[in-house]
Amino acid sequence: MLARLQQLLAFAGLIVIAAVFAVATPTFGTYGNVVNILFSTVVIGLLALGTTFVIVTGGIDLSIGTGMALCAVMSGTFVVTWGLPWPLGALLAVLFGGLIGLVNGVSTARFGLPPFIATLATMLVAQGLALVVSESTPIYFNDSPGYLLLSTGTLIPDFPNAVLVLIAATAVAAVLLRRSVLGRYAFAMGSNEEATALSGIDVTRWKIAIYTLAGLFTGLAGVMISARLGSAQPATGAGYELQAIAAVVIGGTSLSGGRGSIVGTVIGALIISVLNNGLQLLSIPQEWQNVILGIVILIAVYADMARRRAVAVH
Amino acid sequence: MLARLQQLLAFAGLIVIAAVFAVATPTFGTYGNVVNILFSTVVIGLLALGTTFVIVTGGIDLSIGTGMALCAVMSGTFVVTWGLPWPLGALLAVLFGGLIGLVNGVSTARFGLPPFIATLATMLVAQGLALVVSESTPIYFNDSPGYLLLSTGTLIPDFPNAVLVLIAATAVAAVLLRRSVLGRYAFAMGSNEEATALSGIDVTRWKIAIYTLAGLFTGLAGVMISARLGSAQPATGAGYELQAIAAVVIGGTSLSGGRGSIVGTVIGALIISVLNNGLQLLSIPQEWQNVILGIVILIAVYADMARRRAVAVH
Amino acid sequence: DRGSGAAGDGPYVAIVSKGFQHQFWQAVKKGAEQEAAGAGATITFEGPATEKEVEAQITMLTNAIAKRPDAIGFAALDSRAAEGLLQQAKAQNIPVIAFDSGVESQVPLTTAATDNLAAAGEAAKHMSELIGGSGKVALVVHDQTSLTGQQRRDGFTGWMAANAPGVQLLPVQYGEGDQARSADITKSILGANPDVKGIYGANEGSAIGVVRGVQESGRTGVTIVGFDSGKAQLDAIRSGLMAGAITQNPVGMGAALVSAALRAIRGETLEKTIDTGYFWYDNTNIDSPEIQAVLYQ
Amino acid sequence: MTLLLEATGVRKSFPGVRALSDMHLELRHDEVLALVGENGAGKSTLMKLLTGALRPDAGTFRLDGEEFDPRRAEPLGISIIHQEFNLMPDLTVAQNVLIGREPRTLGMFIDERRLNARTGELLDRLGLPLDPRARVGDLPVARQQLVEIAKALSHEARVLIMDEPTAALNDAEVAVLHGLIRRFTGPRTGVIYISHRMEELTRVSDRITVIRDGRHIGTVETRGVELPRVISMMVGRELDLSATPVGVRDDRAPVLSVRGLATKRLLKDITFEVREGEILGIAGLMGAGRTELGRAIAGADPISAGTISVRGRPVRITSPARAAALGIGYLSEDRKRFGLLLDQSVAANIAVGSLGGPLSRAGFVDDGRVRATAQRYIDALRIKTAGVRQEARHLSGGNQQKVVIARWLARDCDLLIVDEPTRGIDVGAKEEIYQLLNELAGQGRAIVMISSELPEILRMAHRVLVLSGGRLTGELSAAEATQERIMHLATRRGV
Ligand SMILES: Nc1ncnc2c1ncn2[C@@H]1O[C@H](COP(=O)(O)OP(=O)(O)OP(=O)(O)O)[C@@H](O)[C@H]1O
Ligand SMILES: Nc1ncnc2c1ncn2[C@@H]1O[C@H](COP(=O)(O)OP(=O)(O)OP(=O)(O)O)[C@@H](O)[C@H]1O
Ligand SMILES: O[C@H]1[C@H](O)[C@@H](O)CO[C@H]1O
Ligand SMILES: [Mg+2]
Ligand SMILES: [Mg+2]
Repeated sequence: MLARLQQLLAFAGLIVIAAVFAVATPTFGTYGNVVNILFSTVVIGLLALGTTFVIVTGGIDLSIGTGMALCAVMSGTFVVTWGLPWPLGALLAVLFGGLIGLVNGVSTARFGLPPFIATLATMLVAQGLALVVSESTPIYFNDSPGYLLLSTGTLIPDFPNAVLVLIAATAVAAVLLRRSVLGRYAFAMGSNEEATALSGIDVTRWKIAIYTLAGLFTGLAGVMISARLGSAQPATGAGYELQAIAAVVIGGTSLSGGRGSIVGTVIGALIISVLNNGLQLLSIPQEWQNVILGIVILIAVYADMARRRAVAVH
Repeated sequence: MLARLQQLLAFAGLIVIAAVFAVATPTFGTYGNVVNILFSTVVIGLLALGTTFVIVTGGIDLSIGTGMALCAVMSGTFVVTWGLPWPLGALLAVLFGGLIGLVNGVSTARFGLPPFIATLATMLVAQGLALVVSESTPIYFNDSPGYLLLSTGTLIPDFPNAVLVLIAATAVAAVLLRRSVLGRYAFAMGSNEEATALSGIDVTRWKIAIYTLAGLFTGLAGVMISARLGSAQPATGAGYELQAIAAVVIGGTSLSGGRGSIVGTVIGALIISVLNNGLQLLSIPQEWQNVILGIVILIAVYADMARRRAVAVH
Repeated sequence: DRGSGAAGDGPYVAIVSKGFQHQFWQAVKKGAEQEAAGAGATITFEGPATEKEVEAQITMLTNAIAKRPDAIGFAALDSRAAEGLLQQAKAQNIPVIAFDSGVESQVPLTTAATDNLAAAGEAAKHMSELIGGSGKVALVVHDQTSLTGQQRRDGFTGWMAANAPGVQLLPVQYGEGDQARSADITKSILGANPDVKGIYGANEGSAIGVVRGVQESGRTGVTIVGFDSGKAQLDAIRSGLMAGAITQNPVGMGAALVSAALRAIRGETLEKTIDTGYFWYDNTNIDSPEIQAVLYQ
Repeated sequence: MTLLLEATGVRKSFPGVRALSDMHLELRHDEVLALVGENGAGKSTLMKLLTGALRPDAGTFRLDGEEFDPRRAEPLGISIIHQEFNLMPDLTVAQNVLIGREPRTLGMFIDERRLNARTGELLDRLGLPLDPRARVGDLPVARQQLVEIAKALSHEARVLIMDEPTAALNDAEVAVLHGLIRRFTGPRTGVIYISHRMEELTRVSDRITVIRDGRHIGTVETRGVELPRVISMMVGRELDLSATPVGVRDDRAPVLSVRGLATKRLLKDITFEVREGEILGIAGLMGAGRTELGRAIAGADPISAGTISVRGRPVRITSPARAAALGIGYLSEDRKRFGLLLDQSVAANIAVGSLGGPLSRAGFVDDGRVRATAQRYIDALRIKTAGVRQEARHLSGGNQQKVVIARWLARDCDLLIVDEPTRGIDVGAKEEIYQLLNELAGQGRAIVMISSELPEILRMAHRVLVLSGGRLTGELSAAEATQERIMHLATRRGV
């Protein structure tokens, strides 16, 4: 009961921010705008979901941004260049993301490289390969309208499929992190990797599995962004990793591992996109938008910490 | 003696890379090109030096990139807009960097915010303020030729002052990290912050001091980049933080704190700029440059780890 | 309602540009503001932090439409990515004016832009003339994925291929329009090719970076041809370090954009494209009023 | 008759240290084998080799006469409680105890209800007072030790290895544990039991194996053995166990006065004084609030009421740094979490508390003096280390404890609060530490000694305070204090 209440309170920061915007501009609260906000959260949200698992183990994944771009390019290659049916192409692109994750997992878990280095290297390689594979040109999905509908189609009227995908991915991630053995071992490793290993858990294998899982989310993000933009943009992606990690950390997941939640990550991602949206709607001069964004993030996280401390004492 | 040898071996990765380039292209080894490499290391190098201290405490500083841009803009404001003598303006800009660091330190140490969040917020705020203060226009130092000589002048013939500044800053950083009480506390905090506090050390105060110190390096980097470009560019800076952190980590400093060295950081920064330079000299198509960069970093770090393990066993 | 930023009763034009990485955009903004002020209109002017953030720009466009402006100005980072949104704007009867970098879409009523292929060809022509029609020439371009990057590269290389058989082009290098990075690249080019005769920088950041790189390497006698303006580039031309550059007409582009938008709001029919023009300038004509009008600091 | 477990010809070296040379060990069926030896003798190393946590340089291992690979120890039924806990602090008790054996549904999902229920049953059966849902990181060391015990006993083990399971426990819990051990041993099983508390050996073990400097010195039947003989086998010399504190005069000035102190969680109305030259013992059961009192005085936790005066002057101690500035030092009971800088050198660990003072000049560290100071304590406390540069992580548990004690001895405090100071320390070194504490008291320093080992309190303290349920339930002078009286007060419900 109390724990329930606490969970709800975690929304508080987000709610306050949203309330302020709703008062400041009537557009903010409209159905259309709420959908816009959710829509703009999809890609960062997907990346943040996957990387939550990695961060819970105490690792980090810098490759998700450019990895996403590479997956988008691969999707373009499969669907446009090779002419595979788009559902197959999209699936292969997601699996390709898993492959990127597998490489990260092997470098970290098997060869013992620090995750920062291992995934930084992958980040650079993916950035280069995206350009190589695409020959530095965007790949357009014009002839696969079905593919584009993955993002902008509306299975539910007035509700873009991309948001449905994010919701489904969130549900899957939440169940995996909280309820599955994989999630449990992610927490265990993040908490004390040596102890986990000594408890008979094959940490190498599980860590590889976790990075691979994160990679699948990267792949899905690659599909969703290319479906949204109607093209695979080989040069984009850098910078997304920082935003995604920020969402995770704003959501209360600890970079030193062992603590975290999917709900938190989603709230973190929403805080960022609500702020971006609201400030743009208010036509705040752009240079001030970042200033406000920074300050509000600071306050929101501080308030959340204070709240948790208060809850802990009682 | 053995420890000495080991230190020297740490250069091995760098040496191997350099040797390969020297064989591949005669230009690489020329005096002029070596100076070019050093020169292009200055800004990232300065940022990496400062952030080594922060990382040794187990923290991270994302604000150094845009913070540097803000310091450059402040330098422009002091020297060009206010018309202060350029040495004073430059000094104030460095101190302004210290102020940015102080804010980070207070958010982290005093208010207990995770360093990632605290410095991410500062990163955003600095990015915005740089545009606000400069009114989104570069500030040109044309009327302060002395300022420009800070970077491109040659107190030693054929040896740009910027490189001298980097060397001096390296020496100061090395002495501070290895020999000063501040450096020792940085290691202690990074090892076990609670234990350090319980040993009677005022970790709040020392941590603030360390972030402030890192900020001074950011300020110096801001001065040096604006002196090089002849102008303060308000919109640059983002992305530098990742490169600087990468240099630190490639140099063997642990992101979880407690271990690190200035020599390592310098080697890390040099590995990156040697690779960039060499690949460009060889006219490797640019999309492949990142691919190679990523793979070489992976190998270099892996080899370094294997070497250390080998040394540890004997 | 259109959001509180759009104060006043005159028409409101929401402009989404490619960012603020280059001064170029400040000049466009200035032109747009001047034109709007004269007509009693309001504008907002936004853009992503770097010219690679296609998705961020699409989100900005989404939010701009949500503000229900009277017209939209749009410089696309990707020529097709915004099609859905443009259709949406059309459905809501919001006229769209493209500028700087056009889109492959029927929606925009017109496009106010430079003919970048031709402009780059003009740069190549001057380069070839300046180096006497033979020798090694290097290109430092802002990126390989944006339309302007590609056109300024291809316009340049295309002209050379067709007209200057004696000119040998080195592999194109990309510096993200970042001055320091472009400077480092330039120095590497000079190191690897001591006999390089000319270097072309394809936009503001690239061109200034090339100047810095040549300066720092201490090399003389390298012919530099640039693009756009900005104080550093103007200084380099005045001092003779840079042979000359192509300038677009950013202030005019901003003004043309707003004026087209206002005409569209009034229901007038617009010409399909508005060529905002480009000019070659060097230290012989840099101070002429015609050129001064299109340069920015 | 085949042995249950046998190790022969075991060798293991670490950089700069030979931890085991030609070691052997024999465990019979249905027996508790005590393994004793000085800190750094190689006990934990041997156990880690037996369970595959470390790989030997040489050696054969047999279970029921059959050679086995220790990396398969767990499935073969060899279960271990590590000296340095191997728990996941962010997980709950149940999640820790059953890790790797979670009840599942659909093959990959964890049935949390059954997980908690099963752990609850186990804890009830073992009589351990733990909540399956409690987060392990929130528990004090003693309870974490109980979690380790529960975890080890949850396996269907044949061989149970306990590496200092009682170091953090007091007599009542030790008794519970010994009961569990007796229940566990049977014709198919056996226990290896490591402890530095010599008096326990006679109570729980059947035989005692002594190791010194990585070698097997001898194995004796416990029945009828004289402890001093075992001790001299351990240390290789005679020990003087007679150090007792010199008397303290009542007219000395109070260093610390505490009046009506309370904390949010537990402590209520605590009032007492410590004088110059006095060693004040604080006794109580697990959770009585001794640690909480120490931490509150040291500024590590906030107080909710009451006043603290140092040398008669009321002070507000808001942080350990503030306490240190007032001359108060606090040695935590949890060396790993609150004491050690694991990846720093022994020298850095010893010096860290003194860098602000005598070991630096103008903000720069005087490394010559740092090394000299470290060496002094390495000698005085017989810290077994490859050198001052050795990383603390590579020391044996007892030697790590000595390092954190040395940090406070080097710092020179007016009032030193030591919380379980001899946890995991061998008999010989305990004497050295008692000696040093006595010397400090002799120099007029005040010492508060929190300990769960009553013999230690009885021997060292001039005066004993007893806590129960967060309240002071009594005060005894050295003359009045006996084991029975202290236990009586410790179990009294505070009013
Ligand atoms: N990983 C390691 N690296 C280097 N030396 C080590 C390592 N582990 C143990 N040692 C050394 O091996 C020796 C034996 O250590 P071990 O932990 O087995 O002692 P112990 O008998 O368990 O002592 P204690 O009673 O203090 O727990 C010590 O000198 C210790 O410093
Ligand atoms: N059941 C508990 N749950 C959470 N924290 C506890 C609990 N018991 C004690 N603590 C915390 O652990 C520390 C030690 O507790 P306390 O002072 O009560 O124990 P103690 O008397 O020193 O006995 P022992 O150390 O044997 O447990 C204190 O900081 C206290 O806040
Ligand atoms: O015309 C613009 C381009 O579109 C932009 O990408 C760079 O700056 C100017 O040259
Ligand atoms: Mg041991
Ligand atoms: Mg205690």
